[in-house]
Amino acid sequence: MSIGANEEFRPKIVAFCCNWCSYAGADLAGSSRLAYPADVKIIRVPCSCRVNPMFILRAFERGADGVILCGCHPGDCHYSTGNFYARRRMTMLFSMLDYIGVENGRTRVEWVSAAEGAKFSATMNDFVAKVTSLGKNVRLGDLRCKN
Amino acid sequence: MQQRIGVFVCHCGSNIAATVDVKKVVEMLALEPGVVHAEDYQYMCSEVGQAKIAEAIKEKQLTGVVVCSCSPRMHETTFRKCAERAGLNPYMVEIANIREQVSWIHKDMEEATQKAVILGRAAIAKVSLNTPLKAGESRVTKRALVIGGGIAGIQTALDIADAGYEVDIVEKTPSIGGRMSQLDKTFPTLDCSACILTPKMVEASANEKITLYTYSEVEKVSGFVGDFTVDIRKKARSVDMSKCTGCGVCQEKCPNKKAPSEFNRGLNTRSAIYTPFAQAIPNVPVIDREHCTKFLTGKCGVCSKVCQAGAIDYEQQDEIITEKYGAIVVATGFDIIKLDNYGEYAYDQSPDVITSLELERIMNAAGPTKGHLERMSDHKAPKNMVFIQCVGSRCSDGRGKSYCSKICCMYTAKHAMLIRDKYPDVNVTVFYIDVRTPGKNFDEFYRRAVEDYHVNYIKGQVGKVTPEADGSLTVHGVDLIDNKQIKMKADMVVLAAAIEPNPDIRKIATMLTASIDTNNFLTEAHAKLRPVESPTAGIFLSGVTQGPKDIPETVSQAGAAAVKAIGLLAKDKLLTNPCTAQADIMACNGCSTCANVCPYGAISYEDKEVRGPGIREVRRVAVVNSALCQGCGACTVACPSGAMDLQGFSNRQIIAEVDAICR
Amino acid sequence: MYKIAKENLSALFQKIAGDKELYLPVKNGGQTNYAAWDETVEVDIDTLKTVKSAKDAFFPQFETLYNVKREGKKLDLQQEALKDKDFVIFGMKACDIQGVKVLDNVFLSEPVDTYYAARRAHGIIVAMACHEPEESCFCKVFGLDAADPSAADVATWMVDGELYWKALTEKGEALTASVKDLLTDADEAKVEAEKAQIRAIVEKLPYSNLSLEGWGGDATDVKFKSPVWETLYKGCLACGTCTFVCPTCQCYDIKDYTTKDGIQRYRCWDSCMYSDFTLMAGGNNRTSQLQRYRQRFMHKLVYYPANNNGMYACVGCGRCVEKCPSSLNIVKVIKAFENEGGSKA
Amino acid sequence: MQELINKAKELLANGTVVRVLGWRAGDLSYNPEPAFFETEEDLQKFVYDGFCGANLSKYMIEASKLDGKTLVFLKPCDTYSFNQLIKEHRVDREKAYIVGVGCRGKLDIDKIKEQGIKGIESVEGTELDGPDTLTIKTLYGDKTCSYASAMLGRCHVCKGKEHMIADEIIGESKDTKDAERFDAVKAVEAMSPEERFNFFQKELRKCIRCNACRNVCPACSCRKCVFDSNKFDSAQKANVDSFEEKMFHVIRAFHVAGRCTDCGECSRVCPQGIQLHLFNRKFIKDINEYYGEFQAGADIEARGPLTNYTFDDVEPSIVKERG
Amino acid sequence: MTKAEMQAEKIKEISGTDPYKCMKCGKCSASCPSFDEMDIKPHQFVSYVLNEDIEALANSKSLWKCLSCFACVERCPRDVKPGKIIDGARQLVVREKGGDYLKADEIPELLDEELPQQLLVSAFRRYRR
Repeated sequence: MSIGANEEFRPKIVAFCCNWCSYAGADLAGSSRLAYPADVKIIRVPCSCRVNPMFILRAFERGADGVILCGCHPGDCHYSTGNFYARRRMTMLFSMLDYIGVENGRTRVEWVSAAEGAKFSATMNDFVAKVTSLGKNVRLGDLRCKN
Repeated sequence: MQQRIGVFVCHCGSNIAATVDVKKVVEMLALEPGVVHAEDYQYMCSEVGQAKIAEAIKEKQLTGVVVCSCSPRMHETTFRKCAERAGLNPYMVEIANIREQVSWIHKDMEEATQKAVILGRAAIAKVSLNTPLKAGESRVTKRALVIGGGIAGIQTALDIADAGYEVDIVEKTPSIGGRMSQLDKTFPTLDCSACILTPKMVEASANEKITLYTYSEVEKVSGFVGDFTVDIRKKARSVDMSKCTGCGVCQEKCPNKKAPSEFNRGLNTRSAIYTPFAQAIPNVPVIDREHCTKFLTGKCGVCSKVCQAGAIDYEQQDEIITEKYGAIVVATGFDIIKLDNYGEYAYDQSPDVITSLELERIMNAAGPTKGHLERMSDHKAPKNMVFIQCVGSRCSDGRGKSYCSKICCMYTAKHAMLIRDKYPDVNVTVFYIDVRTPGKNFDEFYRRAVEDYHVNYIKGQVGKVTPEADGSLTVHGVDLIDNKQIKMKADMVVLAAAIEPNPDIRKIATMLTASIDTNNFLTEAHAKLRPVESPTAGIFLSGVTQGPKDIPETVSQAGAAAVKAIGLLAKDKLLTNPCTAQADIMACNGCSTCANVCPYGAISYEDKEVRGPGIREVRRVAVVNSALCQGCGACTVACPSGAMDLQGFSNRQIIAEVDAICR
Repeated sequence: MYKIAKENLSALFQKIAGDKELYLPVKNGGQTNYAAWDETVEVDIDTLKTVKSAKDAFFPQFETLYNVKREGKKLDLQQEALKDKDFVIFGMKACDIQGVKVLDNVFLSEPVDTYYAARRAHGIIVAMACHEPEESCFCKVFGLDAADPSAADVATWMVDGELYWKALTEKGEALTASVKDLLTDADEAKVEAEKAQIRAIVEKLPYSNLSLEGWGGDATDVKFKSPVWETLYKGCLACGTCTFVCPTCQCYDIKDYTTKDGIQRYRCWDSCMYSDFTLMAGGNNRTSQLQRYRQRFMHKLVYYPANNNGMYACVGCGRCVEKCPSSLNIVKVIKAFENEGGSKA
Repeated sequence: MQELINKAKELLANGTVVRVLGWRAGDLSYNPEPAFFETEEDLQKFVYDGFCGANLSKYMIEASKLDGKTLVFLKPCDTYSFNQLIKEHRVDREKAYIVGVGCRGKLDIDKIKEQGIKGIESVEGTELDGPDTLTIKTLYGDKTCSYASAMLGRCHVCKGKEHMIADEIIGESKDTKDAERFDAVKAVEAMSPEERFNFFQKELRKCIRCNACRNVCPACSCRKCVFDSNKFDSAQKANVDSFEEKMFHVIRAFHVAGRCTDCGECSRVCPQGIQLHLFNRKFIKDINEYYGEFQAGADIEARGPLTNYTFDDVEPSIVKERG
Repeated sequence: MTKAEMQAEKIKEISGTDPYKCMKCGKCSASCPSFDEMDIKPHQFVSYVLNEDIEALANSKSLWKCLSCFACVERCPRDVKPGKIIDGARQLVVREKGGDYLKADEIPELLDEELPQQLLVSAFRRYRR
């Protein structure tokens, strides 16, 4: 299935959401009918600490234009400490991607609790706008996935 | 083997179907590799809908099911059970959330339909890599261990025993009772501590479900929730507990009475054979071998000679008892901090500068002064007393503790009031930073001290205390309200020293793999929602071991910990979460990185024989205890070689979802 | 014989590149490697040895074999087109050309590797003599003449700021004809002097007298079983540097890459130093680094000559001598067996 | 050097160790190789000079599996790696007798060749107590260069002359630091994103995926690297697309982040001269800035920065904020 | 940034302290030997910096009454160190006044070996005019 005749750039966004807070936050955004662009596709993971940098690079390899990771607020992790590790890992990874010249607006971490449907929606709207303004991701993808 | 996947798209009435072209989704997903069946229905979660799934599973021999419907948080369990009833492993079901994430937030039908297809593809990609998982079972030993025999431990043990379960208390000192037994009166009601504690101690000792191991310590813990094995070291008491009648003659006759009394905080001495206090339980003395003449020189043996029951046994050895438990409650309590870092208060220089806990002993009728308020230096009655608050609490300079010790404001008000009541001619001054009294009847209590007893509360700190040649003390303080410096004479100074967790807790936490914070308080599984559980399954927290608490709070938390333990012991078996981490021993480096990030202590290392093409060696590899693992996945990312993977959310499954979404 | 001034070379390259692809040594980030020519590249024909050999021109490090596209449940196979356009590779040394001969024996014998054969058919080799041979060179040991790269289509010499040019084959003549207006006639005296000078240096190179006695196709048993390997391999880190810089290593792996809507089947160089080299479902046939290390040198010095009329699969380029992170290399292997005493035990 | 040989002989003779891990003299004056010696006779070929740059710590992983103790010679910077390997249970302290050897900076033959020196027949003055100037005999005449100008890049940001672990120390060491460790990283950071992208694109394009950086790295000691396994569908043998170079080097740097001691072996061995330390040092710099100074391998007990946290850690948005 | 803000920042920078950490316990004032002679009391230094009223601090008597005994620095439970703050304020004044320091070669003459170094440094700041 191909996207209609719409020529304007629509980014591909992968959102990793932890099961306990952020995925529930996304559900709340849904049940509250708080819209955000369809460009965002959510992958459910048990905890933000489950997200391997390999997954994020994989998403970019396969043509994602932005990747966002959402987890419980620090201190509220269902598993106590998971998001603390995730925070350090992502800080390091994002810093490195920025360093090799990948636009830092293409990566983001946001803490969204189960009660923050509005924040989830606002975050996604903002992130999509940011990535859209950056345009197509040409610096970190594999040409073979683009044919 | 290629999966045979069935796709079921739910209309959810018009909730989904109004914005998503459900037929189109079915048509598109039917083209995906591995999909052998695709259909839609009004309400997949209804009985009819579930019957459709069950029927397809049987007729088309489905090996995987994708339901495109509402959030998995809503009906994942429903569809998993449905699959299980139809003979498919419940973990072969994946949900594509096309309601909360699609129909409810998008308006454009084409766009929504397209996103629904993509989410469906991701679920199909994931389910293609799913493997049947089975929840494990583990046995529950119906016995609890309580570490610490203070009021927290006693209350927890009583509550657990009351529910009909065996419970053992391990107490390091010769008697249960803990910190509370040292207190004179308790706020805010001013009833006598011993009067309310002693009955609880007696009850604990009399309860046939409760076994007391006093003068004992936990030596080793292995196992996991429901099935802990614990070694308890019963230190040699040198007195045969079965023979001793508790008559007390030995203590009276003991010629060596020079040992500092722990119970009286070193304010006086005790005999080498002793019970810490008169109401001790068990009422069986121990010989302090470090002070006993018999043990030091080999000559004496007076106690043995005077003991009618022949209970004295100089040959007694430490004994290791191994016992199995289903649940462990930690109630190791607190001590006050050492004041070495606070030279300015002259605690080490003057015997008349004391801690509040020492004041408790001085005020107590069974204490070193028989309850008379007097200076420890010259036994004269004081005329002026100064209390200094926050000594070592709320300090972020590294000398003390950064937290508020919580109980000091109230006990200082209590002390001030009791002194003014009994000795109205004594002037009492309290230097405070803030007075914190959030509790039932707490502020009223504090105000009574000011309004009825005219205790002089000064907002400001004391900079230093100088012992004078005449035996008095000069207190250099400040009154921040009047903005003036205060230099006053005092006969006694009482320091509200910060409390800190029992120093043994580090060792104990390590044995239990219970996490501990930078202040050595045990960490809760969740600060708000699971305050009496450790993140390590089967470990519960009672009393100050979790954070500063007064007695009523301690008792309520002790009860709560007991209820959590009872809830665990009431089960015969524990179903374990099958979505746990697994180590591939072929790729494991044995480097311990994963264990360092595991919040549950679920990863251990074993020397295992590893066999593979060209490999046959014994090496250190990670082993996950699936009864402990909660499936967060922290280890999977910490592992550089990818040897650690998470069942149900495996690396390849997540990557397949990423690929499908980015396609 | 013709010649062209060094400063006119870019005109020459431009001319060649006008109707053919041109590959030549290019400096990038401080390292010189063969790359396609265009106006922007920094040509570097002074550096004696490129990091990688010229092997890529005929047997690239990776190449697509075919694509499979999926549409619904249908699959469509698309063969990758073979090389069908002439290209020039400029600046190859005698050793590199000998390397291509080694590859020829592998890829052009039945069954012919069509991808390789197409490149070979369309490739025109313009060789350069080695102006200043270095201490790691030992091509003389394999009977090569660094001063006279005669196995090329065109041979060239750089003498006193002028490139001397001599066509050796029909292909070479054709190429010469196409650039003739840039060349001027020259006599061979200076080239002969250059050759003599190069040969004199070669005589002085530390490895030039390396003896291959005891090696060759008949040595399998003796060499394979020798205990020398047991100490020799220990410094080896099992990286693939030696294989990837080597002009004769020809092992490859075939892999699939999952594209957006199908797979791309490609082949890429493999290294016998790698633990997953020739990994099969049932495991590996060489499970220790000792075995893998031995394999590489046995292949170069024993197995290959056994199957190719005594031709060694080493050309003495010395790249492994320079690049091995542990300073292990084929020379040390040969010498270790020399020291072993009787090579024909 | 003789002192080292004597020590090795003594320890072999008295049975303290059964083998010696050191460097064997090469057939050129600049290519000694890491080697094991088991007899006094073997030790005739033992060498220790300026070209003995190889960090022997990694070889101790295999040596730890063998029976008996191994005498290993470690330079001050190698001892950090050894400590880190102890921490990760990859080497057995009990199986090692560590002699800390002196170091005055190690030499890089490419640094000499970069000065236009070709056809090298011998390099003199490389020994530990040698002069400040190297004398190089070549086929094209004799040359000289200063010792410092021929040093490996890593030696210019020397971590110091202290051995972190050793049973005994033989020989004087010298702190050869004459440049700031993070200057190169800062220079890249100062570029615009486009410049950074182009810079790394150019550097990484040189990568031939020989895995020398990985295989020499004491931190990259996985039994099965993710890039050799299919655990993440990530097995690669060639950089078919420029993405794969980035993937490999970013992930490799990430996997050793907080564990990399900055020993500089990766940059030393890269046949294409890629400045690989720019990756690892970037992480070290970030870690120091965000989580406090940390030197991997300095303290066995210290918790690694990526297996640790504080409540108040910086947020990943710091990357954007710092601009 | 206004001048007051800059001055406040400068003091924070010179003193290396964070006035926000103060919990207003007053232990500094309780410890201060010059308390009675000061118009602005040590515990108030913090709020003057927080309120960016550096003018008042700079013109206060306290500036020159502080003995730099550092009792408050030693005892402050929150690491706020009023003594360092006032020292910072003093330096600010000194730097603004410009020059007029002792010459380096005059110093050895004046040195008493028994003198604590800290006092010496503080004394330089106080007595040069």
